[in-house]
Amino acid sequence: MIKRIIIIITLIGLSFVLLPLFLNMEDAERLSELSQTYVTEGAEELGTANLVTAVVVSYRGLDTLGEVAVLFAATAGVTLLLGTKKKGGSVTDLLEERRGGSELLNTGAALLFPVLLLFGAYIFVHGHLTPGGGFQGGVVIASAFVLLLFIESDREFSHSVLHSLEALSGAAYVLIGLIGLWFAAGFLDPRFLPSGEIGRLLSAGAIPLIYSLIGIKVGSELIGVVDSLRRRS
Amino acid sequence: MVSPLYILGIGLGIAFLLPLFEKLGKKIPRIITLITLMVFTLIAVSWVVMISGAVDKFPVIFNTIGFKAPFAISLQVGLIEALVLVMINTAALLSGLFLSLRKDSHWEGKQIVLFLTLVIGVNGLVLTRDLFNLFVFLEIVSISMYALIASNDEKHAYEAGFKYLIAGSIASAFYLIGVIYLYRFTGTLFIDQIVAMDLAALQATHPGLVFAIALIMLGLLIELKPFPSNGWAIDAYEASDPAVSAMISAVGASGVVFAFYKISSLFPPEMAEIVVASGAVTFVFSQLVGLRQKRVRRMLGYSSVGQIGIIVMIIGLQRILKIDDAQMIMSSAIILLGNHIFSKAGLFWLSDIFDQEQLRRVRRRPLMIVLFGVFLGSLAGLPPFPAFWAKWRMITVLAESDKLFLIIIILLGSLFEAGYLFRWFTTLLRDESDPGDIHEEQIPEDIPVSSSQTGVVSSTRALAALAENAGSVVEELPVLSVEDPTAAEKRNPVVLAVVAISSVIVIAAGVLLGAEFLRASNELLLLIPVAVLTAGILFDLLHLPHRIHLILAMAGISFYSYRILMGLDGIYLVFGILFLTGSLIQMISLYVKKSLHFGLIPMITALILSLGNLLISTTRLGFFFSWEMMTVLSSLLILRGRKASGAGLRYLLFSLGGAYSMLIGLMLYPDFSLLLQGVRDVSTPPVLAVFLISIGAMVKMGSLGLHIWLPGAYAEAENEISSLLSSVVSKAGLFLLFVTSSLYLIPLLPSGNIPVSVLLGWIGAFTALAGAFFALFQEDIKYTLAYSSMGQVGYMLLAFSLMTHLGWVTSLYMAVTHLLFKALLFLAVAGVLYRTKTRMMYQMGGLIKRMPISFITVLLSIIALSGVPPLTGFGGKWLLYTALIEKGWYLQAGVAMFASAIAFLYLFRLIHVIFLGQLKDEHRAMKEAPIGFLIPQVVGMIVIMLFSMYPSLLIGPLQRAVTPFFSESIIWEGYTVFSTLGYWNGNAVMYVTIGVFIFPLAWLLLMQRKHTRMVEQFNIVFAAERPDRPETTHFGYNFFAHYRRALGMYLTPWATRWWTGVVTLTDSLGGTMRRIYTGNGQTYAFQIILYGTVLLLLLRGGF
Amino acid sequence: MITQLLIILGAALILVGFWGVLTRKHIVKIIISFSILDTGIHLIMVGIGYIKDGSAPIIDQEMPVSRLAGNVVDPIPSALVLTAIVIGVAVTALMLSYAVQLYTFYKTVSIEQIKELKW
Amino acid sequence: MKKDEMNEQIAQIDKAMRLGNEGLSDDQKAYFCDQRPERIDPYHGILERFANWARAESLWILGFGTGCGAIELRPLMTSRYDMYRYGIQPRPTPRQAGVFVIGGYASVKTMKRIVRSYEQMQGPKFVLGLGSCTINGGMYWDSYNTINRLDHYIPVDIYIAGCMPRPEALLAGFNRLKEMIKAGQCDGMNSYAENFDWYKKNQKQIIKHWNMPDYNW
Amino acid sequence: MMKDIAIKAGYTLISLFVITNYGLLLGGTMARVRAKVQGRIGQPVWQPYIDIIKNNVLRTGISHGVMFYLGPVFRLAGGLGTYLFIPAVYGSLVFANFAFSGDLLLVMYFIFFGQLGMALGAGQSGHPYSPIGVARGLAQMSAFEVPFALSVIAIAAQYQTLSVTEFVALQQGGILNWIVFTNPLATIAAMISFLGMSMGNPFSIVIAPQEIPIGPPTEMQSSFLGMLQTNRAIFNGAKLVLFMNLYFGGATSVLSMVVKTFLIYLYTVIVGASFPRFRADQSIRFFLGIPTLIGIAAVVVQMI
Repeated sequence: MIKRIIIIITLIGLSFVLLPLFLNMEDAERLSELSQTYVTEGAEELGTANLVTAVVVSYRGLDTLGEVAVLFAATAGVTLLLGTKKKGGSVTDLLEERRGGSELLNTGAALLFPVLLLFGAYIFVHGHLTPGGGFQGGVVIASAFVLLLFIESDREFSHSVLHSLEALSGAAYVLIGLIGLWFAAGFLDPRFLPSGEIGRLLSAGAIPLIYSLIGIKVGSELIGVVDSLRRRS
Repeated sequence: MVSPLYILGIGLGIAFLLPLFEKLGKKIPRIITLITLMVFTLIAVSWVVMISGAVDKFPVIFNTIGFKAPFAISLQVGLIEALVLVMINTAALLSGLFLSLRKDSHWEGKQIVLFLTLVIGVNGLVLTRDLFNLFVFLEIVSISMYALIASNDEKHAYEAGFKYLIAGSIASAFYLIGVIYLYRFTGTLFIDQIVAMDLAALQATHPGLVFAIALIMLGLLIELKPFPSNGWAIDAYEASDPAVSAMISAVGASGVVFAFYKISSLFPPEMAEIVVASGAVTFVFSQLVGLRQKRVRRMLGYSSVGQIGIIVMIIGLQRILKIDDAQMIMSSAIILLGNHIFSKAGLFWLSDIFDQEQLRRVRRRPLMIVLFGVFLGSLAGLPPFPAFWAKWRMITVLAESDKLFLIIIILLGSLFEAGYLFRWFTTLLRDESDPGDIHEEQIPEDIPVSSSQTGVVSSTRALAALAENAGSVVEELPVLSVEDPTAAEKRNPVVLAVVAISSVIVIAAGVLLGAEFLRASNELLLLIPVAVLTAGILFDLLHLPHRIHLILAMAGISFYSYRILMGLDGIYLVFGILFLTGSLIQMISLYVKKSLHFGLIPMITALILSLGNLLISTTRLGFFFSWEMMTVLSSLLILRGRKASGAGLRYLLFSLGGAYSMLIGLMLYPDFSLLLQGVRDVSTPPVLAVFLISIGAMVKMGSLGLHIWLPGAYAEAENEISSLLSSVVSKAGLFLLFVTSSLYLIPLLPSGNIPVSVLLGWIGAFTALAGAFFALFQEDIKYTLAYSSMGQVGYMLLAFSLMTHLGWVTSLYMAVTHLLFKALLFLAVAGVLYRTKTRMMYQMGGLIKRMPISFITVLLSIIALSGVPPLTGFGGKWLLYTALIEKGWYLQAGVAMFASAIAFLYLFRLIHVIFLGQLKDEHRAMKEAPIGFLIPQVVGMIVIMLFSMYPSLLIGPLQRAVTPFFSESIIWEGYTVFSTLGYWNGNAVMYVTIGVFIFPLAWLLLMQRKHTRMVEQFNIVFAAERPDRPETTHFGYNFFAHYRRALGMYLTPWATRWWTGVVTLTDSLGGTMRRIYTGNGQTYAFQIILYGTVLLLLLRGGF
Repeated sequence: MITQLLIILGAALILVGFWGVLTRKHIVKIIISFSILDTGIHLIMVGIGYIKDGSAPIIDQEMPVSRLAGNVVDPIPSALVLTAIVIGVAVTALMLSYAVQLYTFYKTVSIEQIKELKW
Repeated sequence: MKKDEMNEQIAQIDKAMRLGNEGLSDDQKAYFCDQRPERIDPYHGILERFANWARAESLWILGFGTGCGAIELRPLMTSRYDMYRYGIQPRPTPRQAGVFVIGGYASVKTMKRIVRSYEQMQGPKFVLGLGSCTINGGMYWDSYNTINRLDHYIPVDIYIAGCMPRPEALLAGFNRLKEMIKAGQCDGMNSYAENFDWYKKNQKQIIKHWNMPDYNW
Repeated sequence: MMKDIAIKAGYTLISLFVITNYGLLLGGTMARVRAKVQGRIGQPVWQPYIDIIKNNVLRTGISHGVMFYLGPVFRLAGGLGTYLFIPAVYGSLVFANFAFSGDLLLVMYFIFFGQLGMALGAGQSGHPYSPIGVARGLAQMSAFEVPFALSVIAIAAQYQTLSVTEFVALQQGGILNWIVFTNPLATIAAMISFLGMSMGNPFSIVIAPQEIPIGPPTEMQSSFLGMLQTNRAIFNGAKLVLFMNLYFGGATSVLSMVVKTFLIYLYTVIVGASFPRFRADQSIRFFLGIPTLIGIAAVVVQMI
């Protein structure tokens, strides 16, 4: 009980100290200088309709590369943690037996699976035009596979395919970055491809390409994560 | 110039592709990763080379995408980034090599991937200039670390990893909140742009600004494991694979440190102060807690945390200090960081090799010892390693800005750290027979002694808890009593080579830095001991024959002495002869040893050269460097003794404590360099400085209260080393006193005219008395001699503190003569021990017939030492009492006389119990000591006789050496020396003595020419019985039992108890402190949040 | 107004997250608390990016390039939050894996019983 | 060659001069001097007479009470008898004593001590047999544990008969001893050396456990 | 030059001859005095001469080794040296001895010379009682040195000299100039330690005749013992002369020397005859107690 009181006091103290951050935060009237520039010149410079994508993939492209790396490292970590040759033994024997999916689920999933795949692909291909992008698309694709797992929990995914997809798409992403460095203004510069007309699918230089690669990579990584967790449980 | 983007781009590309490479072959990823790391290193090196060619063109900003900085994320490469990256990538490369080369290496698959992402992340942390990008890289680093911890598939690793995750998540939450608000307030994420803004003005419009910065700071600070919210990190160090711990500690932490440095330019001053406080607290308390730690990896964890703490402190400081100072101190931070990276990694690796080979001791593994020594020494900040120079610079800067408290904090923490690190070292070095502590007084079974009679003055009894703990440091490692043959199979020299590279880097960096630091004052010569040591160790590793090595060393020292002594005069020349010639003669005795004694000659040589360097150093740095070198080398030499682990550790700690105390004193009194050059009365020093400097000197001299290291160190070291230490090295303290002499004239109390020297004088007098008393009751001959040295040095201190011409002449005279007698005694005793194989005096006896020359040596030296005319020792006593009475120090004179009477007692006991009395059966076939021992003895005896006959030979030059400081107080008329009180004619005394000796001798020869029968040892009247055994007939044990009965109760080892108390207190403080590390991840989380809250509250200035 | 609302909401979620982290014993609940905490932070980020009466910074018929300035929300926080979310997912995945492993070794999900390493 | 022969001869003589010390085990032999006692010629003429006078005027008694008669020695030190005025005084160690007063009967047990102490005194040394027991065993003549004739074991210079003799008799005995010394009649030391084997044989008959050297230097 | 040396040698011999005979006779006389105290007649005054002669003319002797042999030599050399470094009679060329070689400190430390040699000789005898005696003697010595040293320091401070000759010179001109009157505290301290120095009762544990038969010289006999006895006379004389010089105005003639030293010695004999014996630890504690305090008081008086 005392512990809780101390915790409460501490949290109150923390929020008290941080009150200047939380209170009196009115809506900003205008953009910051930086975003102002992005907003006013981003479309022109990069040819993306979705300015967030412009920021994500190009202006702050290094963040995104890092983000991909984070996810990649996390996937590697999950695989390392939940890999096959472990001392601790399985959790499965500690849990009650699992049942298979119900009829409703099975049918629904089978129906949804291709739709979801398509939808995911759509999202990342159109990342520069509409809300969404590589990550979102990748997640949708991964969720399609999760659905499959709901139906059949013992389903095996081909690891070599997953790994190859992940590795090749990642490497291709980096390669594109380097091409930007060599043939355009800088690392990850998508403008080595023509920027095209705003609003078209094939526009914004290499951004759609990058987002597609990210989508594939994220998708396969998330599938890998989910698969690893499933294998252990 | 290679773009840093290649590091990130290519690195990540390869990381992504590694799983594919693995399909080509198991080893391929390893090779590719190693090549990648090597490329990273080379790139970083190329930057350093380029930048150092054109410093003003840097730092260079590299943009991504092709937009200028605020619009796109940019990377910056400057000298500091390049240097840090060289260090980090080199360490990573070595780590990779270690991981792939070690026995049963399982370095494959995801581990390699995560290793690579970790390195890339750290590179990114160092390079990026964008706050949010920093966050991304921080997460890459963290996630890689979280996962790597788990690569050690043990339950504890998972536990630790999870706690690490919790802590890291909270930290990143703080950071993220901070970043977004900072963006809100400033409109940008580009650090340089924010720095360029007028933050104070911004603060006025946005009161939350400071908290946004604080949250960012906090996020990174928590990643840097501040005390006390760092239990999770220490768990991780302990539980993960040592090679991973090495990576986390060396590479991971370094990246975060650099990131912290980067954002530190945002800190307002009050925040910087909080950071300083946090770093200082972390440094001291981590080391304090480490003291109690017995599990090696955890101990290294505490050390890591502490090391990072001090760097954090510096980062805070550089925001507070003036710009020049800030740069200075930042350079020391970089040095410390590098030092930490390589040594800590090295230690973690070594601990892994230990596990692999199932080792417990390294006594027979020279290379291991060297590696351990290098890493521990560099962590502890001993010279010549980089950390020494860094700390020096830091302390200089702090002293200039009057931050005494921080200096004390730093030194205290360093002392703690040296304490536990070297406790580990001594435990590793310990011989199988070594009980850890100095061994207890032995009670013979055939002599009944009631328990009340023993142990009263046994200073070995209550000895420090430190040494006690030393026994258990490595108990948790696999036990392997003696290094068995199978252990040899487990050896893996390739891995050691990797570790060795790390140590070479550390040494090279240290030497280069030393050269850099010393070049300014033109004192490059001071680095000679380091060079000699390195070369010597190499010779030893290559098995150069002992005697050749010895001859080389002696030739080198002779040459050096010749060069040095030519340039000295006055007191310096006296000490020069004392240090160099005295040691050189004693080195002859090393000739007796036949086989290689690893490290012996290099260390002795370097020690002697360091002593010599004390004389020629002209600056504080040079002096302190040589002083520390001397300290370290002598403690390493002591550690060579078979049972010296406890003693060596105690010596090291006391010496370091003394040296640090002296250092603070020197810092408080910047005119020191002038003092060294003989200029007096420069300015009035603070009393504190005077005390601290004198404590430094008195520790070395083993003055009363600070002496408890002394008996063990002198006794447990090898014999030749005991001799060198007590006769030569202890005089270094005296030298320090002499060169700082003018300090001791200032008043003891602010009001009043009693100078500090009076206090020193009393300490000296009582040291003399206590030394004599302690020596009186020892059974162990080396303890007797050790305490005797303590007492004799006490006389010198007393004489020095007189601050008169005669006093100084006395002090120097005693220093020279004590060198002679004590060296002779130790050497003769060394010969005896060499033959008898025991140190207990009562186990010897009757050796006069077996070792007549040694007997004569001992006889001469004890006559001289006790001050009996006609030998030269009387001169010392005569000078001393005359000087004391002239000055009016009557009571001190009384104490000194009492001490000298007691000295007579133990000296008689020494000679009697060893050489007279009953010869033991086992010594019946014994021979005289080896010739190597005898030659220096004979030389010494001749010198003693010469000085006895012609005291002016010695007193004259000393008088001239002292004359520049005081007006003459003694005059010579022929052979007679006159003081204002009395006179002494050594020459006449000698002749009269010879005369009165010859007369009865002739008479006896005449009367006894008839039937005098030489009889054997049992032909004694024994109450009409016959003696049974020599052991029961020899009166040697508890020789002065009645004295003990009369005065034993006053001989309680107060000093020992006091220091034991101090150690126990410190220890239990550490023990209490570490209770906060409950092991519960949730508690750790709470600690972090509480810590953050408290810091924020502090920043806000309370509620 | 909306910013303030989002921030208050985010701060509340952060506190809830901290509360959960500090008081829940169940490891998975702690992980969920972290997710809540993250969500709170993300909310704040989004809130800070809000511009009065702004809409999404996407160019389409209603929002031609010329109208963009002043009428769209700040794209930077959106970009950042995107990254932050992904990182949060990564950390959560890792945490869950740890939870699984801890359970196999310690046979418990209570964080109070996983404290063999201490002092 | 010659030198070798000479050395050999010397070695032989040396060996002859050495005692067997059979009572000692081999490892103990080195503890003790194994030289045989030798006859030492007195000075000549006036020198010897002066020496004898000095010896007689400075009689130092070994204060070792071997038997019940020793009780009669104590009164001599008191004011009543005051032996000091005759130059007689007790010494605590045989090394410094010149006169050995055998205080009554010598038992088998004390015999060993008597022999040892006697041999450790420096010559010329004198033995004073106190009481009848030293002459013929006295009232203990047929005891299993006493010896009857002291001078079979060590040379005795003078006997004082009586059981016990009074202190006055002792003083008289001392005075008689003085006269004898002055006259050069007391040379027990040399006779012991000359008849060493005989004395030793007798002693060893009594002392069965002979755990000391044959001559206690 | 040679002539000077020859004259000096002659003077030395005379001086030694006088002190030896005086010492022996003093010993004999004091034995008589002691006997009188006990109601006896006592030994003849010349008995010491006879004893020494007898010991020297003994026919046999044994030696335990070189140090045993040299021990008595050291002892006697110590006695002779101590005496020779003290001016026995003030103003007398013959009895000035070798006082020019050193001052009081030399004398104080030269005392150790003989003691050390004797201790070594005794040690080599291999007899356990010898070192026991030595240990006691040394312990007692170290204890009585303290009040004596303090006393010497006090008078040195008072007169600002350490030269014995100077001390005597400064005490000339009337009995009230004697240090015993000018500095009674120092004198008391010194005279108490003199009791220890002369090793009579109550400080005679060193030679406890039955417990450890006579202590250090247990094994000494024949000429060795003779030499020790000679030394005892000379050394005694030397100490007496020293104390006389330091505290009782010295002597201007042989006669006054005889009278003064006789009285000083008489004092120790009377004390010795009246007290039983201290154990070693008791005497250590005794000397480090009251006498030391008196000595400190004497010094402190000089300091203020």
